[in-house]
Amino acid sequence: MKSRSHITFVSILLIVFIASSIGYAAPVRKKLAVQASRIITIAGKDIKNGVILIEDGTIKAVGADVEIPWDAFVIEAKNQVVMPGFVMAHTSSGLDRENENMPEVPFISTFDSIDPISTFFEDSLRDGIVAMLVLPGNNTLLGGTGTIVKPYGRTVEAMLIKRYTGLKISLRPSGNTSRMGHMQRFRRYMTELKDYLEDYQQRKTDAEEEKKPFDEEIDVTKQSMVDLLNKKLTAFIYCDRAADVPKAIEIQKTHGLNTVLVLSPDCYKAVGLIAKSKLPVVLDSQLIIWETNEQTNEEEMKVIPMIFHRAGVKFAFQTDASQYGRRYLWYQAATAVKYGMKRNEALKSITLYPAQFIGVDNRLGSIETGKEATMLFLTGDPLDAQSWVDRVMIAGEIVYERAKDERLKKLLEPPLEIQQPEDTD
Amino acid sequence: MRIYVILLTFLMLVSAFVAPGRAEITAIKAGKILTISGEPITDGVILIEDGKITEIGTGIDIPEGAAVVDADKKVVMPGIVDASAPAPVRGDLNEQSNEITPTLRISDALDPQSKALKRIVQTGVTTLFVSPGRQNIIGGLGVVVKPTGKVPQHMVIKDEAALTIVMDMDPTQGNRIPRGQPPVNFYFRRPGTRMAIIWMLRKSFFDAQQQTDSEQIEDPNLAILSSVLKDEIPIHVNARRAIAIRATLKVADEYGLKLIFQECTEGYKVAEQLAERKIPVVLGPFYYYPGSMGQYREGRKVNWNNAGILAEAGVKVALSSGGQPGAIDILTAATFAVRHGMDSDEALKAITIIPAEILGVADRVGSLEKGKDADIVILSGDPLNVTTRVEKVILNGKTVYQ
Amino acid sequence: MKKRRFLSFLVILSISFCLTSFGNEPQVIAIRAGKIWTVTNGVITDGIILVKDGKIQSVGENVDVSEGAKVLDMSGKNVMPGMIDAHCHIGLSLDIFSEMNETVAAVAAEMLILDAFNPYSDDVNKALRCGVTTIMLAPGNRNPVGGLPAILKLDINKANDWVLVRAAGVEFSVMNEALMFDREPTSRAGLMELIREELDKAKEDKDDGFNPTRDILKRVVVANKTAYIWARNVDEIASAMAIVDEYELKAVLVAAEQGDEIADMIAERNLPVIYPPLLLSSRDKDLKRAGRIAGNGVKLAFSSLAPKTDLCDLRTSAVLAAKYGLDKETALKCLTINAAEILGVADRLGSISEGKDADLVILNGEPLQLTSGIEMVMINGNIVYQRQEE
Amino acid sequence: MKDLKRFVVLAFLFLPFLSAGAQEIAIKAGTVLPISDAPIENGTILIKDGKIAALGQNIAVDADVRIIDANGKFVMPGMIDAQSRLFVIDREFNERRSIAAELNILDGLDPYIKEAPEVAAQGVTAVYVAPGTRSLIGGRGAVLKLNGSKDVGKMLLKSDIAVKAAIGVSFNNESSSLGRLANYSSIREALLETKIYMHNKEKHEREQAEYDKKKSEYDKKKKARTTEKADKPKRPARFRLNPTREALARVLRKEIPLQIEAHRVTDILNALRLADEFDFTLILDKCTEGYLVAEEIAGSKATVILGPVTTSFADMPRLEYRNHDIRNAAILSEKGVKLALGVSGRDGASSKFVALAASMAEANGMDRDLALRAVTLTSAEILGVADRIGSLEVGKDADIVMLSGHPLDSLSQVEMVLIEGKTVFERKDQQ
Repeated sequence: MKSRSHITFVSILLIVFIASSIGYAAPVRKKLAVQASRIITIAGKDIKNGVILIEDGTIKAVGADVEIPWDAFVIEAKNQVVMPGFVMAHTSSGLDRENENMPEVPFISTFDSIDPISTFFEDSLRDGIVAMLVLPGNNTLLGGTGTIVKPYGRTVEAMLIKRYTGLKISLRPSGNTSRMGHMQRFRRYMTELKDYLEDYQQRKTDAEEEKKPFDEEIDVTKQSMVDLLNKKLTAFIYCDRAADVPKAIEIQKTHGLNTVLVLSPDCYKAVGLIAKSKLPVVLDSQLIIWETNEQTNEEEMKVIPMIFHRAGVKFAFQTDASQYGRRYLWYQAATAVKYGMKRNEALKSITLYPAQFIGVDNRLGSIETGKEATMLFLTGDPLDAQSWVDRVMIAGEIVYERAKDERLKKLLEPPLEIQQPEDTD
Repeated sequence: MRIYVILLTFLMLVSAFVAPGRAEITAIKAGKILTISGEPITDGVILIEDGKITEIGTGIDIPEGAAVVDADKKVVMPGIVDASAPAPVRGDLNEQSNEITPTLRISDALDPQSKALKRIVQTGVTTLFVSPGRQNIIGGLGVVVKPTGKVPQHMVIKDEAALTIVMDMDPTQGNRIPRGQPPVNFYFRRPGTRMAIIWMLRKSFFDAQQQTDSEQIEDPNLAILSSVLKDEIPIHVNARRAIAIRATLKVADEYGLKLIFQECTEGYKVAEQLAERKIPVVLGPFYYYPGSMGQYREGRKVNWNNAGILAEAGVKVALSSGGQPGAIDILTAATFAVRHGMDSDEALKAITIIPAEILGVADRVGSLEKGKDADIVILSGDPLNVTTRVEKVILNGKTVYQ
Repeated sequence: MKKRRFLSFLVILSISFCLTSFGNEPQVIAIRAGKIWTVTNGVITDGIILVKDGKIQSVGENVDVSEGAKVLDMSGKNVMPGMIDAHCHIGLSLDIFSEMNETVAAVAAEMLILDAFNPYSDDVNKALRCGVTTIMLAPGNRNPVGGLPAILKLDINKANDWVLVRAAGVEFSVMNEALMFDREPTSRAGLMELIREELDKAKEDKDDGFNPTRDILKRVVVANKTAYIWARNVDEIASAMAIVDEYELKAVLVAAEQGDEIADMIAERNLPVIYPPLLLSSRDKDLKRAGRIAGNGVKLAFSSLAPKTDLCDLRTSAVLAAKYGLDKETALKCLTINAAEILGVADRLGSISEGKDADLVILNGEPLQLTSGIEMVMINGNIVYQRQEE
Repeated sequence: MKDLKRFVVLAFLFLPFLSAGAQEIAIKAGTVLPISDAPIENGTILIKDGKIAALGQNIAVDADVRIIDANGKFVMPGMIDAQSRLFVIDREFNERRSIAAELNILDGLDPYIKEAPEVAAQGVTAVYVAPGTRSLIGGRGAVLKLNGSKDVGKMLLKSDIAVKAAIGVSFNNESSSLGRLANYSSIREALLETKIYMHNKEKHEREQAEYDKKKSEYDKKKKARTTEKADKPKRPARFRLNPTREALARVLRKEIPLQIEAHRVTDILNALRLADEFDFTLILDKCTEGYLVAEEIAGSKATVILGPVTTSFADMPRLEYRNHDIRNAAILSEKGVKLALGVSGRDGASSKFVALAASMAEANGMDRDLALRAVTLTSAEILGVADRIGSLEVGKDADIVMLSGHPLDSLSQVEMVLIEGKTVFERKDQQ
């Protein structure tokens, strides 16, 4: 008898131990209050020594003189800066392969190939990114639909914010086809789609005429394109050269799509057209390109965010994990501020604007009452190179703490002191 | 015909001596001057005449008629020295017909029109070291240049500045049949493994030693190697992994060589040995993870705070853009080094005076002192801040970018 | 009786003698032309050129024409000296670029390009139709030390002395085209080192047995023969100048297109430049370079680098250069006297003046007008091309 | 050192696009070369709303008209390069599908390139660009105006000028006679299939018309309930439009010409044979060895766009130019062939050498007026845009070039270029 109770006692202990060691953060509390020396709300002005009241994951109140209810758990952020989490409007990393090799595959989705344990998501969380739209790459004409995920969660379902959100169209000719061939393939696909829809409609009206039950579904491979035409999906059109921008705008007008332009650095030449079209823009990760001035034979630096900023175009930044500075969104914003962009505009283009572009600005992008309590606790000003992301809170729950970041420790501390002379690594 | 040539050279010499008119003085009034060699000066003045700094300090009266550069809300620092910059050379950097090419002088191949030069000036770099490629075991003689001048001769400050030796696996690639010859067992290039590399290095130094002892040297290659043995020319060793660094140290101890390590990605593992031997290190760009599959397969273990650890251990550390064109500008490299743990003063020294000392041109560049070249960078704020912009670059007294 | 027969025999002999001599001794030709472009002393309107034994005897307004002379009436036409293509590779082989470069060995100093020349190829007739009378046949730019060029006159099937100079100096190349990934110099630094090595060996003059390369390079280093150096960009021209200064060579820059960036330094060393054909470039910036180089006092000559561009476009280069900034007189000089001086044959060619070879081109318009067609071409007094009215 | 008397700087005046009401302009010129008829000494041209309003010796010009003084100068219509690569991105030339008539060069254009102003500065106001020769039938070309706008729509004068095909063109200098024959037969096959396609299409339209008639009767009866379900007319299957066949059908219906690039004599004769068999309007492109078969070409109704007048314009000397003769233009034009001259240079910027090509043709025997016409009016007629450009006639676009000397005089400089009345280039002369 005693032994059985003994076993049960040990197993309970074991379960408790496993639960806490997995590192599940403290259970989600109903009421929270965040006290910070500076709150960057993005929506309004910065608040000095402000308080944010959070109730089951959504922000109840923000302000300097908000009094904290007695039962709220207080999170201290005395000498830290609190700001909304960064949002990435377009990325193709985090997938095992960026795109299919058949040109027209609008029916596939990145949801099926997001790899939760990829270091890309771990790095994004460490760098303060809280939501990203993962879309296929630029090598297929109709790449497929995208998914919005947060970089936290052990399965794709846990990471999910919005499943079926964007459709990727790339105007860069893949393989050895020319631009003419590429555009012709797009036009042919659209005419075939229109013919198919007409036939479908025709069959539907025939069936109604004869009052026969009509249960034919739209062909699954064409469903995403139909949603695109009915504005249920947003088209993300990648322009490889400045000459592609007028084509993208023409596609947007003829088929009446909600469109976001994903631009390569060369597209700064078409900034006038883009400004007139009032379409949202996602810039390439390379923010500075060099052009040779033909007359003076000098090298001129073209700062692309400034060109778009002066033309009054709202844009979001992208990152490139392989390049040194350009893997951080705050570095991209800082580069734009370096060449003259206003600070809060730059901060908006890494928080509020991308959230608006991918349609999650009802929950993310700024610290306002009613929005989801997703925020970063920074050690200093976001654009200062020496400040680190100390903690990340998603929906009221602290999901990342720098103190507990093993990989970061290993990367910054020197190796263990005891070092055998004949190191055989 | 011969008289005509002599007359011509005489004419040219005369025209060089006549000073081009009275050299007008430029004065820079700056909010903050980071002299690097001394304490930073607030609200100081720098006087420049004939390409050199004549006066620096506070309370210096500006002679009338001097062109005044107003930088009072700005920060002024000496021109940046990049100890391994993207080479302004067209075509291949390596003489691949042979693995040991000490006599190769990269200064013959400098391209004054190269776009990389015009761009690197705009990031604040005013002196750079150009080394031969990384495909040969002994690559050849590098050169210290300034990114100005119409013809390579005008660019060169110090020729034959250092001998480049590569201790990583790069020399084992590129083996192929020479043109027009039947395939023989030894192709164009012999080393297939690290052992072969070290053997060939030892053999060349051994031959050089024999030659120096026997006093008569015909082979020009061995002549260079013997002057290296006599420490007249420093050696730049490109080594990334700890195993390569240790192998080089062994060879260096055998022949008493004066070394400087380039790139040194895993330098943090051997920080003590480097500090003991007082070997300076030029760090290339740091990697987040092994950047490419090649680096991953090579088993390279990366530490972001490489610069900080080496500096703490007392090694003379210089930061550089690492020879990849367009990868990173050097001020960003210094900013990230400080972010990952290096002390900010060390970082500023690591891009100015330390590389100048390593390259042996500290008498002319590297800090703002009297008598040094007037290479000055004017920035909109603290150099180690990403939102600071390079406003103006002055090279040899002339403004080259604003 | 016998005496009289003997006397008549003598008379017949002398008449036949003068007839034959008269026959083979080219009689005096007088060319009356509307405009004579003498290049060295201006334009003579309605002048006469007297040609005797293939040489120009006299040229001027009122030259007395001896009665026996054959008069060519070209009154409405223009006459200019025969054009000289300072650098081309015609008549080598139909597989256009194979013959020009010895690609296996980097140093091919003893390659005589004349051996590869096919005098009966139709390139030669095409050249005559375009008014080009003399060419410098040269190897290509794929070898650091390329070989020995030759200066030829194109009246091949008539005269026997059509080879003016069998080996006119040595051809070097410091261009990137001379680098190959599987041959000795694979980098620019290696290329310069190789050239210096070869020139040092030639200078040392250690006669260790038969070494043709050293003997040929000795001509350039010691005997001051011309070194033709291919160099296109600024860094290549700078390397070429470095070698010229170091070994005090008498050098000519070949295809120095970007020479205008450092034209003052080229002028300082008074290096002449053989300019590449202007039709190879199409941007305004590049078309103005020839004008700037010549404007800085550098002696310029045009080349067609045929068959890269058509031989008839030697004149087009001059016209284009004149259109984009080169003054007309210098443009005409670049086609004639400048090229002759650079190639060292100015004593015989390059202008219409007494004593020079009678290489003349008769056009139905001004030389620097592309619309003027070529009526007749004469070399050493013989008409080698005449335009039939088809 | 002879200093340069006049250092000519080509300062490019890029006037903003005058969208305001185009104000009237009058040009008083030394000699006007209208190309369509005899030159007019000190004539005046009146321009209104971008069109030529009046042209002649003494035109009344009222006060508020902007006068451009061009006396002592020549005024002529803008030149046209009928074989240009301007604006075309290089990739567009390696589309390798064999029959791709539905492709349109407009998709492959990059209006942001920097060479266009330099070409306009030499008096070339319009260029014809067409797909490359890697595919047998490459697609449709278009004529663009160099009015400096960055929008392809505004630059486009007329699209679908011709369907571009190529017979026997070697690819990097290798070509076999069998290969050339295969080209000819596959183009012929494509045209035959197009005929069948047109036939099927007409059949389908007839059936559709019948069905519609029957359907409307059936509906009327259905409303009057005098019929039952059985005899409901059956709808014909949907006819799938094939864009390639559609484009070739327009050729067979003679709406647009077929432009065949042929260099060798056999290929030219094959092209002429195709034209006879299928009775389409043929434009012979390049036609390098045309002078050997000048009579046959003159006999047929084909027009010719002659290739590079000198081989120096093309990049590497090609197999096809082996028996290239510079007198080709002269011989063909003497035989009465309708001939346009194209530069077909190695890159976009070499379209500026159009005047050079014309003067070279004249040097080798072509009549001066015919040579000038070949780069203006004849070129426009062959490309089917003669109603808008090509000559100075009332009602045509005001694309006008003002030169210091006669256009074919090689040393004359272009002083000013107008496109539709707007100044695109004006030469700043620096004394």
